[in-house]
Amino acid sequence: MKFAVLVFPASNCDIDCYKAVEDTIGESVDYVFHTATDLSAYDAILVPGGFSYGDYLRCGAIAQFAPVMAEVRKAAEQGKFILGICNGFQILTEAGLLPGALIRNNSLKFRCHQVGLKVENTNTAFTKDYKQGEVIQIPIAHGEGNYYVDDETLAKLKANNQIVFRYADDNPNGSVDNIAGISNEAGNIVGMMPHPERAIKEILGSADGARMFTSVLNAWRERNGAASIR
Amino acid sequence: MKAKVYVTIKQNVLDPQGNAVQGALHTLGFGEVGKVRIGKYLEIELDTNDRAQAEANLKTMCEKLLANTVVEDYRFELEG
Amino acid sequence: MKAKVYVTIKQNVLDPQGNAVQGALHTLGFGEVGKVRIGKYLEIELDTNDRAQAEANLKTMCEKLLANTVVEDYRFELEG
Amino acid sequence: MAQQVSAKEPTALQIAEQKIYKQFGVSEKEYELICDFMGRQPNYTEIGVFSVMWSEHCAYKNSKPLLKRFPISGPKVLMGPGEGAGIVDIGDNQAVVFKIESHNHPSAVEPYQGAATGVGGIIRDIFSMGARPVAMLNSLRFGKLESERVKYLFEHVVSGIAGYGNCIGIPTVAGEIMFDEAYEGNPLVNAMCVGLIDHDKIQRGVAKGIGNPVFYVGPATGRDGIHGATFASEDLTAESEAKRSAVQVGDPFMEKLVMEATLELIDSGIVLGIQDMGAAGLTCSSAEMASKAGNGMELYLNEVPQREEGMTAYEMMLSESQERMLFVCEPQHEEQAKGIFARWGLHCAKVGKVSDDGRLKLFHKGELVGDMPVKALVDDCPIYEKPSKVPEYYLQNGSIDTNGYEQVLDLNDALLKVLGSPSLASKEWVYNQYDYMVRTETAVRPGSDAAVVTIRGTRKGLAMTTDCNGRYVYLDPEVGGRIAVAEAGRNIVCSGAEPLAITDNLNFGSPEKPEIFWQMEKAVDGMAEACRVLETPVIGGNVSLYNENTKGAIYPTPVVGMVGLVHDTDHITTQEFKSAGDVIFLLGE
Ligand SMILES: Nc1ncnc2c1ncn2[C@@H]1O[C@H](COP(=O)(O)OP(=O)(O)O)[C@@H](O)[C@H]1O
Repeated sequence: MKFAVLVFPASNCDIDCYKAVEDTIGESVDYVFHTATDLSAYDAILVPGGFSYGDYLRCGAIAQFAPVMAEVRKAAEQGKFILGICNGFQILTEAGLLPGALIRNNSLKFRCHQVGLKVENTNTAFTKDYKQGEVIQIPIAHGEGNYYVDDETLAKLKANNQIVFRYADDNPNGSVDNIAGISNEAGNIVGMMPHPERAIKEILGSADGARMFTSVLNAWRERNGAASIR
Repeated sequence: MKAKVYVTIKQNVLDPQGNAVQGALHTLGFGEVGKVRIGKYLEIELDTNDRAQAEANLKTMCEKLLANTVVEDYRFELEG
Repeated sequence: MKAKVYVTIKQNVLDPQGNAVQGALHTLGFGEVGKVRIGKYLEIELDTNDRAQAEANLKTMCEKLLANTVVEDYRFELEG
Repeated sequence: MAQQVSAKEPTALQIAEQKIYKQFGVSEKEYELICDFMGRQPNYTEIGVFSVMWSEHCAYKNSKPLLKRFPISGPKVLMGPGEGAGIVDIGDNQAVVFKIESHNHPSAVEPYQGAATGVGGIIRDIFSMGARPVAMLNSLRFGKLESERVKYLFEHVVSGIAGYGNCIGIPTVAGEIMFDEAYEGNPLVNAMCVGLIDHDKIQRGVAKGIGNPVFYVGPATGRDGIHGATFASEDLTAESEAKRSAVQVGDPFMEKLVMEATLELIDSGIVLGIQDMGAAGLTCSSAEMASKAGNGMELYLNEVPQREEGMTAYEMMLSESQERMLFVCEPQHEEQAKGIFARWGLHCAKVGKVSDDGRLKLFHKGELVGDMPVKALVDDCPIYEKPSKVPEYYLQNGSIDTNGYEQVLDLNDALLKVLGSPSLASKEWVYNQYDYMVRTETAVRPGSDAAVVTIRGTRKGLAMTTDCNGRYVYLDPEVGGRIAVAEAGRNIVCSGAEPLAITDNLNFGSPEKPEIFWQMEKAVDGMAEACRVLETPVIGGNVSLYNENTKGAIYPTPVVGMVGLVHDTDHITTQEFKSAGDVIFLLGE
């Protein structure tokens, strides 16, 4: 399986995503620059956290126009696996690949700490290896992670089972319905504010994020008829 | 030409910053302060004389980049 | 009454955000875009009928809280 | 336009006759010396350049004799004081690079930008050595948390540090904060950066090779942070108000790009010398790079990217616009270098060349507008041995009978008071605003003793801490200085690491006052002694003097930043009690 980690100007969790793929599933992974115009070689695309374009104007606003995003849209249509983490989630919503918007934390402060996340949907490519309703420990680090959708879209998200993660305890940013992560209707695209790539081994405080990577590998193997790992 | 663009948060979307400022103004003793909404104000210099084209382009700039229409409204004025 | 407050970055102070947006607009093909400056726009409801007092208070609000006068300028309009 | 502005600059003769140099902090004696070195009276640009090069900040003219008392070498020290940052060997061809720096005054004026640009500046010091920054620390002091102003400063300094560090993607892993009325009006904002480097990648700020081109990278130069003194005595007309130097604004997005591009450039092996433009921007970097190579430099100021119109030579040389670097390579590598920067969306401008005459020559609009001997600028600033005097308070304190204090009877109440004081209370509110996990190497987070950052591909880690209790240093500078180093050492050891070396930031009041100079002297002696005993040499640091307000000086606050090596991540130890029933020991008396 081949992973692409996108690199926008001032992405800064690109290295962490790269290391997480190496350390959890050991599959092949490349950095792909924002100027790239071909993603056909990749099975999964990770849109990492950071402050693309300084997060100026709005988080993810400028990144949505990078040349590579046209390829990301193509990949999305082809059903390839796409995970947007933190700034990556913001970029995917700005680009219209996921519904809603991320606005400023209601505390108006950047917040960095571990949170409990309830796994609401194990049917996505990235959450297969979790148990429904399980609470996992994953850190957040964001200033604008307050997920907003209007009531109508929220109802749709619920009806289609697109809410992937909810904050289990305190909601750290004021998001609608405690939402921490969502998927598209097909379940091949997931966006989330917490950072699973920061929770892949005990020395980092939690290893609960590792299963997002094993999940997508298994999803890919199922799709391609190979045996899954556990 | 010069454009002034106003990007405001939609009425039904929460504006935590506006609320915080309202609270702070009350603390400072300005009890008369009601709702506070905080948006963006952009001044953009445009090197063109074609007003109609400038308006059309500004609209595109706003829709595509300057405002996120999921949560924000925008309007603009052209001067000069 | 309603006040509209404009907070802008002082002329010779660097506006990294404005620069980034300028760059993005160029990339989007809007070559006519010159300097972009990004500031804040606030709408404040005021529960008072005393215009003079409202103006005086707004000035204080701006100086104390709404603008950082070391790097920002402000101006406001009163309506209603 | 430009002519008009420069026409307003006083002439060399006016500078001499009206003693205008005094506004730049240049004394009469120093002015005479400058004239001697120049062989004539300096013009406005030249006196400006001299004044910053001969300032305490660049020349350490009041502190150099003291800094000499520090032990600066050791078997593992690869680079001691003198470059952007010091370097210590950690084995396997790797080394750790670190330095601390203050941004006290800018933070008092504009706390968010002051703190942010302080962080940006120290990061540049690290990556301009060729090192990848891996962690940030800070040390903060504020007045009592009761006044609105202090709360404002505190809140905005913290968000400035967070804003810059979080964006650029370097984890802020440790720090310390104290509140005391001694810092009312004089907050201290010291930032430290730690980087990792391979031995063969170490860079120096040298302008090597006569005739080689000199390049400028980073955003355009504006009238940011130019010596405020210049305008202090001018009547504030609307025009002069508009020209007044602006507060420096940090752009972490830009710095991230400059950092990645610079590291890539260094990796390519074509850089001969590189230095960041920190305090006194173009002036300091060009003069120091030329001096270290024993060469001269010519700068063509028309080529300097400019953000504002009509900038004068003086303004360009003294601007402190952020995120800029200067480097030298051979002419045949110009295109390669430009290509690397272009990939990161950056422009790199050829602004000068290395010369053989030992002079810093400035050309603007086809004219030679400045011509100064490099050696005089960098090495010949007079060094002062200030008089020192034991302060009255110290003598009086010596005779206090501490047994005479009332005994504390209500221990519960006392404990609650201590725990409730802002200086001791949990700092979670602060560090939860810092991204301390990015890079996914943070093994020990803020809240324990020293932070620990692991080194990928090895079993090793780096432990780091900043410490100083200014009140102890005030009560007894020598003992307090020792305590600062010892506390840092204990923090490092308790986290499972072997202390390697320190960097320090000497924050004091005015050295013109003999009592303050005495504090400096004694504190340095105490620190130096502790460093010798712990075998942690001082590999770099910074000095911030004149931290005074109308009520007097701050507590003498020589902040110590120490780094230690964790030999095996299994040795990492954290502070908290682990499980009920474990035995508790007390070590020491
Ligand atoms: N308090 C100090 N302790 C040890 N070294 C110091 C101290 N202050 C300054 N130095 C060293 O003096 C050298 C000269 O500093 P310089 O490069 O001019 O300073 P800066 O980079 O702060 O402008 C630096 O290597 C610095 O580490």
